[in-house]
Amino acid sequence: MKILYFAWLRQRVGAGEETVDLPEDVRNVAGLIDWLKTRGPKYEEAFRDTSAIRVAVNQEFANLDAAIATGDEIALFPPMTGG
Amino acid sequence: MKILYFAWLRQRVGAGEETVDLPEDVRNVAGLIDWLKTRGPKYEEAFRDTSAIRVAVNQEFANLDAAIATGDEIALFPPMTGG
Amino acid sequence: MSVRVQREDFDIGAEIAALTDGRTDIGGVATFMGLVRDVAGGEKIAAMTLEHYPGMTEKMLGGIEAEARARWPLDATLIIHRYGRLAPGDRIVLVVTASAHRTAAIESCEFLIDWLKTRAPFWKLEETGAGTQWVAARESDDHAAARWDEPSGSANKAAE
Amino acid sequence: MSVRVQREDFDIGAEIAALTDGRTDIGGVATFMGLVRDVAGGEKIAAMTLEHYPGMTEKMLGGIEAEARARWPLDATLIIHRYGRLAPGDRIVLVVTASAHRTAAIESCEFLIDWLKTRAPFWKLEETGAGTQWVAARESDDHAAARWDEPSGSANKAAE
Repeated sequence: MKILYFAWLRQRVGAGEETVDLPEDVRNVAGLIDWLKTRGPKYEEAFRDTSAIRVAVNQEFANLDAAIATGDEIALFPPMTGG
Repeated sequence: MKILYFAWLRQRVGAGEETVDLPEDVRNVAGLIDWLKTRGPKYEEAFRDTSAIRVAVNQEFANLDAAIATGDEIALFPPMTGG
Repeated sequence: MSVRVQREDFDIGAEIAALTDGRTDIGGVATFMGLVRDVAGGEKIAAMTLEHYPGMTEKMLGGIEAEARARWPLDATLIIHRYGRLAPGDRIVLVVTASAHRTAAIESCEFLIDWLKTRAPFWKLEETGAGTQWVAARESDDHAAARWDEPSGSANKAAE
Repeated sequence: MSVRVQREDFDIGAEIAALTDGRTDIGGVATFMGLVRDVAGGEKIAAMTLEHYPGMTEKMLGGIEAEARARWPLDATLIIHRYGRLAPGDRIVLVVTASAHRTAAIESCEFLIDWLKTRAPFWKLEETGAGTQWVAARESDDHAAARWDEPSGSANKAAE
């Protein structure tokens, strides 16, 4: 699964993009974030406050409970600030 | 006194500009128009309907009863139609 | 800041650049450019000729520009209006307003073009297949300009 | 009709000419160009960097452009938004809308720039004397964009 990070989330994670093997039991975005937080202190720090995080699944805005599957492109980022 | 004509008024009068010697008894725009109408059939035709005529005295909009004097620049024209 | 009534065409990119180049305080530039349409009042037109009153036109355009600058916080303004014979597709009028804030730029640009399209001191002679005809003032345009006269409404947002 | 998200600068005169040259059905072209200001939130900024989500940005900009074309009778539209590092005075965004009628051009241009300034998928990193800082979403801008969501109001004038 491809995951993209933008803005300060990208900086805190330390990468703009990564490809992960999704564990079987992760079915939605919230589950993905919980799993990412187990990957180290950087992730834990980056995803401490999920209210500050927005999500897109396959380039469409989605909620934390949106279902995800292998092959999806998941993007995690702070609220957009306009042009 | 300099008189300017624009648009169809200019076409009917047959001139865009003329300089006239104002008779003593002409004191306002309405009087000027009455006097112009005595100058021939072209003028009589052009000024038949004064409701269709707008006036500027020294480049400021004015009414038919606006006072005029030798040295003024009088412009007579149909309503402006915008740009 | 600048009003021009001219026969010549204008270069919109060069005009905007002249107003904004080297400035770092302008956040938004609103522009309206009017073109001659090939249809007027349902009829095909071949060309139109704009006549104006030199001297008075510049004075009136300068007056409305000053009013816009009094009503909105503007950093730069430009009005160019052409006269003479113009063909369909020709540029006829340009309004540019620049401000730190986009709302001021957009509203003042709309204010100026509403005024220009309805009250600018021009007379239009249209050429159609049936000959030439002087255009009469239009009612609907007067309404568009008149709304700016009202004491309340969107026109005063920037001042509130 | 056209959406571009690019690092490169743009030429506003050339872009408008490309939309209008040879056309005789367009009466008005409204344009809004945004520039980087040297002040943001009361603080001097030295530069700012716009980050975006390639692919999703174009999709969202295309969506709002399609909505504008559905709401107003437009003959041509163009949105250009830059990303990357920009200095004060740099051009950042361009919206061009063209219509037979000036009200449609102006209102749709305002609709698009309100959306772009508030909801376009960009993140801003500002550089000040105190370092760099990611900009947070602004409340007042959300109001400007939100008024277009209301069922009645000036946004629907053209459709009435």
